Amino acid sequence: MPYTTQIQDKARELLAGDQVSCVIGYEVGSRGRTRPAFIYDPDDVERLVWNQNCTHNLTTYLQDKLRPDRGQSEEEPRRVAVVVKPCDSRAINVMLAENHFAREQVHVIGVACDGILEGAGFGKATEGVLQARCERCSERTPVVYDTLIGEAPEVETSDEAAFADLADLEAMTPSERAEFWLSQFDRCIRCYACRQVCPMCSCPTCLFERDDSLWVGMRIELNEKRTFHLGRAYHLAGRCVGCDECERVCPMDIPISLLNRKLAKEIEVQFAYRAGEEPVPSPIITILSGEEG
Amino acid sequence: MTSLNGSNGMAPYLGKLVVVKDMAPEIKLFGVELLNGGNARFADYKPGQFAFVSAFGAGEAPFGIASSPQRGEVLEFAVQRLGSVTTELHEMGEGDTVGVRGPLGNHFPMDAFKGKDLVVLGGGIGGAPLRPVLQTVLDNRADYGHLTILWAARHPSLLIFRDEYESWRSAPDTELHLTVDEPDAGWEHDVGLSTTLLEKVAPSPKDAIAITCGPPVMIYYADKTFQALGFTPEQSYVTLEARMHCGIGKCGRCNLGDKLICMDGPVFSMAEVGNLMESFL
Amino acid sequence: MKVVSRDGLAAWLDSLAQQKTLVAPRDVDGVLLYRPVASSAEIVWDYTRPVLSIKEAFFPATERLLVIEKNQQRVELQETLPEGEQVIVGVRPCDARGVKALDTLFIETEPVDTYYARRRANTTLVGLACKEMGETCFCTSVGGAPDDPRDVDVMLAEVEGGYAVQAVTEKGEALLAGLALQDVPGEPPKPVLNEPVPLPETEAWPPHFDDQFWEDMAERCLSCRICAYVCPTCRCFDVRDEALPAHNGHNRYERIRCWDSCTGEVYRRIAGGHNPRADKGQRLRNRFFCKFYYYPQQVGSAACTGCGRCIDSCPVNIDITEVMHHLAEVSR
Amino acid sequence: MYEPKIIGFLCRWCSYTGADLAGTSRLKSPWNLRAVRVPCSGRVSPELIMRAFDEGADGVLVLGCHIGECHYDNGNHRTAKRMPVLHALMEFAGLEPERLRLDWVSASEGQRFAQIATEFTETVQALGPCKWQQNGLPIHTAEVMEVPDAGVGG
Repeated sequence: MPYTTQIQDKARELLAGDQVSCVIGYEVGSRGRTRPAFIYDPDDVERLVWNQNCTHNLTTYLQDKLRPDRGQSEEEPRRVAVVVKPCDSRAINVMLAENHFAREQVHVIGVACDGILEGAGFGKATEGVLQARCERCSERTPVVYDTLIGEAPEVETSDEAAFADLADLEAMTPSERAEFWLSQFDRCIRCYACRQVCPMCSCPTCLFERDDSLWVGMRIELNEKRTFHLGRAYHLAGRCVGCDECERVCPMDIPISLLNRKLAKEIEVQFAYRAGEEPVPSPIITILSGEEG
Repeated sequence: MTSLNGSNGMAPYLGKLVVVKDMAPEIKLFGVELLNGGNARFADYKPGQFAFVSAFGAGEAPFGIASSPQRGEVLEFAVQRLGSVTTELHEMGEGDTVGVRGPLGNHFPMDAFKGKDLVVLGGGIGGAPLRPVLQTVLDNRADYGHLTILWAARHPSLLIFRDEYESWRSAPDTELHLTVDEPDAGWEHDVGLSTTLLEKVAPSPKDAIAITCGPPVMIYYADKTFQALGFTPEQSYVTLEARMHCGIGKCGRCNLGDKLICMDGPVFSMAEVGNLMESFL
Repeated sequence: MKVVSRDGLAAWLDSLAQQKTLVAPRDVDGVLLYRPVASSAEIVWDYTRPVLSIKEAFFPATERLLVIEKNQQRVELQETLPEGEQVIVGVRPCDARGVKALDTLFIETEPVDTYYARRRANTTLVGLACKEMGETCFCTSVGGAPDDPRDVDVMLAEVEGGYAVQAVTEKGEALLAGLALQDVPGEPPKPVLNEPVPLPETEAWPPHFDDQFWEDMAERCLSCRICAYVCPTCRCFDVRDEALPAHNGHNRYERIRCWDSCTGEVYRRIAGGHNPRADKGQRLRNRFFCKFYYYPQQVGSAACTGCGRCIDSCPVNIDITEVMHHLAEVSR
Repeated sequence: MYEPKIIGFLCRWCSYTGADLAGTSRLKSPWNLRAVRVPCSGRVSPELIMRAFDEGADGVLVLGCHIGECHYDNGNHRTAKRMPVLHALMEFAGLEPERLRLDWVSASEGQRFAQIATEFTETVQALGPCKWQQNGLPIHTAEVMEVPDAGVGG
C-alpha cells in the first residue's frame, strides 16, 4: 500500500476515534508545491500525501498546537498526530526532554524516508537529486514513533559523512573564515525565517529581538546579523537535530547549517552526545553529572 | 516641523523639562518648554492631539498631550513607566533635554461639542489625553452644557491629576465620579469597573457626547454601555492608541482596518471605528 | 526603434559607473541581487528577477535618521540625509511599479518623507523589459506588463544585436546624452504572457474580513518576514535609538529606522504587553488587506505589483494568487 | 607596541579578589585589562562575550573559581562546558582562538592572576588589533545638513 494511503488511513482512524484533534501532515498546494496541512475532520484526510517533496519539519508546529487554551483542564491535554521523517522525529525527543509537552500528547506517524529532493517546497525539485542533508543522512527510521509507515531501506552508515563538508572551512585561517562568514552574513536581511521555522527556537520572545535587548541592536547590519546567527547557533548547540530547514528557507542562501553542524560536532566530540537520539536534555544545558554538590 | 530645516517630519524639536512630578506609582507628569522655534509649531495644538517625546539614547514614543495651549506654553505629558523610552524618561529630572515631535493627529471637535452635555470617561493613564478636553470645557464653561467626569483606576493611588479634582468638582454644572477596582482604607467613592459606575450614573444621551479613553478592553465595554444608555455611535468618541513609530502615516504600524490611528485619529467617533473595535482588542 | 549594440551599452554603462553609483543585478555568492557594480562586466542580463526588489535603494534595511550627541543636559542633533546620485540598471517593470507605489506614500502623501524623497530625486531608473513572464509572475493581473515603460526613466528591451532604447522621462533623456543610437525599423518583440489571475474588486475585501479562510491559511504561516522583505512595496519600519561610539567624551547615539513586517509576532505589541494582533491569522490577513484594500484606501495606489517574489520565497507555500482566486470566487 | 583592549569577566568570589590581591601585593599586571565584576563565571553568557568583541574588544578573558570551589556549587561547571563550545563557534566564525581564554583563579592567587593577565595581554598584543568589529554606517560630516545651536545649557 502506498505511504500516502497508509498515512490517510491512520489519520482517519485517529480522528474518527477522537484519539487526536488534529493531524499535522503534508498536502499538495498551489502550483503543485507540497506544504504543511492541518486536518481536523476524518473527511478531509484525503488531502494528506507523502512524496519526496515533504521537506518541512512539521514538529515546529507542535508546541503551538499543544499549548493549553486558557482555562483548559489539565486532565485532558490536547493531543495531535504529526507526520515525521527520521530527522524530524529527533526534534520530538529534544522537545520531550525540555518538557514542552508530554509523550502521550503526540501520536507520531513516522515515515521511513528515502530522502527529500533538493528544491522541495519551492517547486524546484529535480527528480533524483537529494538534499545535501539527505545525502549525509544515515538514519532512515524515525527514532520515535507510534505508527511506522514503510520499511526502512538499508543504508550504509558513515559517521564521517555527517561533518565532511566542515573540513574545508576548518582548514582555512581565521581571517579567511571571517571573510567567508562576513560575506555570507552580509546578505542576511534579518527576516528571521531560519528562527521561525526551527522547532527548537521556541522562546516566546527571541533574545535577539527584544525591544530592550542588550545583546543585539535593531540594525540590519553585519555586527548584528553575525551576533544573531552565532547566538542562535549557540542556543541550538546540543539541541539542533540537523533538519536543515533553516538553510532551506533562507531566501539569501546563507549556509546556516554549517554553524549548527560545527557545534553538533563539538558536542559529539566533547560529550559523546547527539541531539534527539534519546529524550534527554543537551549536556551543555545541564550540570556535569556526578560532580555537583 | 523640525528644529533642523523645518521640513523633516522625523526630526524632533528640543525641549527642556521644566516640570517632573510624581502623580502615582510609576506615573509622572512631565512639563516641557520647547526650544528652537518649537513654540510656534505648538502655538495652537488641540485637545486630543499627540506628540512623540524623545528620551535621547533610548528612542521616542507617542503620548497624548495632557495640556491645553490656553493654559500656557508648557506642554504636559503623563507618562507611565512601561518600556525602554518611558523608563529612560522616568530617570530624567528638571533641566534635562528631551525631544518633541508634533503636534500630530486629529483632535476632538470641541466646536461641534459646544452647547452639548459632555460625559468624559477616563481609565487609568488613559485619562491624560482627556485632560485638555476638561480644561477647554472648564476654561470656556458657558460654551458647553453639563459636564460629567467619570474617572477610574485600579487603585486609589493610581488615580491621576488628583490635585485637580477640587477644581473640577467646584466648577459650575460639573460632577466628578471616581471609582477604583481595589479600594484602600480611606476610600469614600465607588468601587468597581468604570462601566458599572457609568451604568449607575446613567447620563442621558439627549444632546450629549460621550468621550472615552482607557485600556482597549475598557473602551470596548464602555462603548457597549454607552450604547445601552442610548448613545448613538455618532455621539460616542474615543481616543485610541497603538504602537507607532512615525506618527505621520508612513511606518504603517498603527492601522485599524484602513484607518491609520496617527493620521485619521487618534480621535474617532464610534461611527467610524465601532465595527473595527474587535480587532483593536 | 533606437538600438544600441551590446558593446555600446557596456561602454556607456562603464562611463556612467565612473560618475555615479551604478546599481545592477549582480551575482553575489550565487544569489542575484541589485548591488553597486564597478563595471558593466559584473552585470547579469539574463534573469527573471533579483531575490530582493529595488526598494532597498530608496528605503534601505537600515537608515540613519539622526545623530544625537549628549553631553549632560546638552543635546545636539544632526540630521543625516542621504547624498550621492545613483543609476539603477536592469530594473524590472514590476519593481519600477513598486517604486511608484512607494512614491505615493512617501512623497505624494503629505508630509513628504525627507530621506526617501532625497534618494528618489537622486536616482535614475533604467528598466529592462522581460522577454517572458516568470513562473510566478502576474504583473498583467494587477495593471502592469512585462514591458511596461511607465515607471522608469529609460527602458531597454533586448533585440537582435543589442538593446532597443527608449527615453521615457526628461531625466532619462539627459542620462542618454552621448549614447550613440541607431535607428532600426521594427519594434522589440512582444513578451510572452502568463494566464491572468483574477483581481478581486477593492470593495470585495471588507465583507470577507471575518472569513475563516484567513485563519486556515495562516495555520502553516511561520510568521517570518520573508514576504514583506522581498516585496517591492512593503515599507513598514521600526524606529529606535542605538549607541554609537562616544565622541569627544560625549555619548553619541543614532536614531535609525529598520525594516519591519506586519507578519512578525511582536509587530503590534505595546510596551505594556498588549498585542491586538497576537494571532498569526490576524497578521496574515492584515498583510493581504493592506496590499489590496488598506494601502489603496490610504494612498490611492495598489501595493502589489505582481512580481511573484513572495510566492517564490515562502517556505510554506502561502500564495498570494491563491488569495486572489479565493476572494474573486467568494465575492462573485 | 599595540596596546590591546582587553575585557576581563572576573568572578567576584575568587578572581576579582585575586586581582585585588595582585594589586595590593604590588604585583605588576597589565593596565589593558578592563575588569568587569560578575557574580559567577557562570553568569558570563555567550552574548556578553560576543558583545564585547562586537564593541571592539581585542581579547576577552573569563576567570572563575577552581572547579569544586564555586560559591553556587556548580556555576563554574556550566562555564567549563559552555566556554569550549563558544570558543569553537567563535573560532569557526573567524576569531583567532587566542583572543578568548577561560581560566581559574582563586581569591588567594594574586600571583596567578597577574601571570595569566600578563600572558594573555602579551598573546593578544602579538596578534595586533582584532578585526572582529564591523562598524555601522560611517558618520560623514558631509551628511550633516545643518547643525543648529540646539543645545541647552546645563
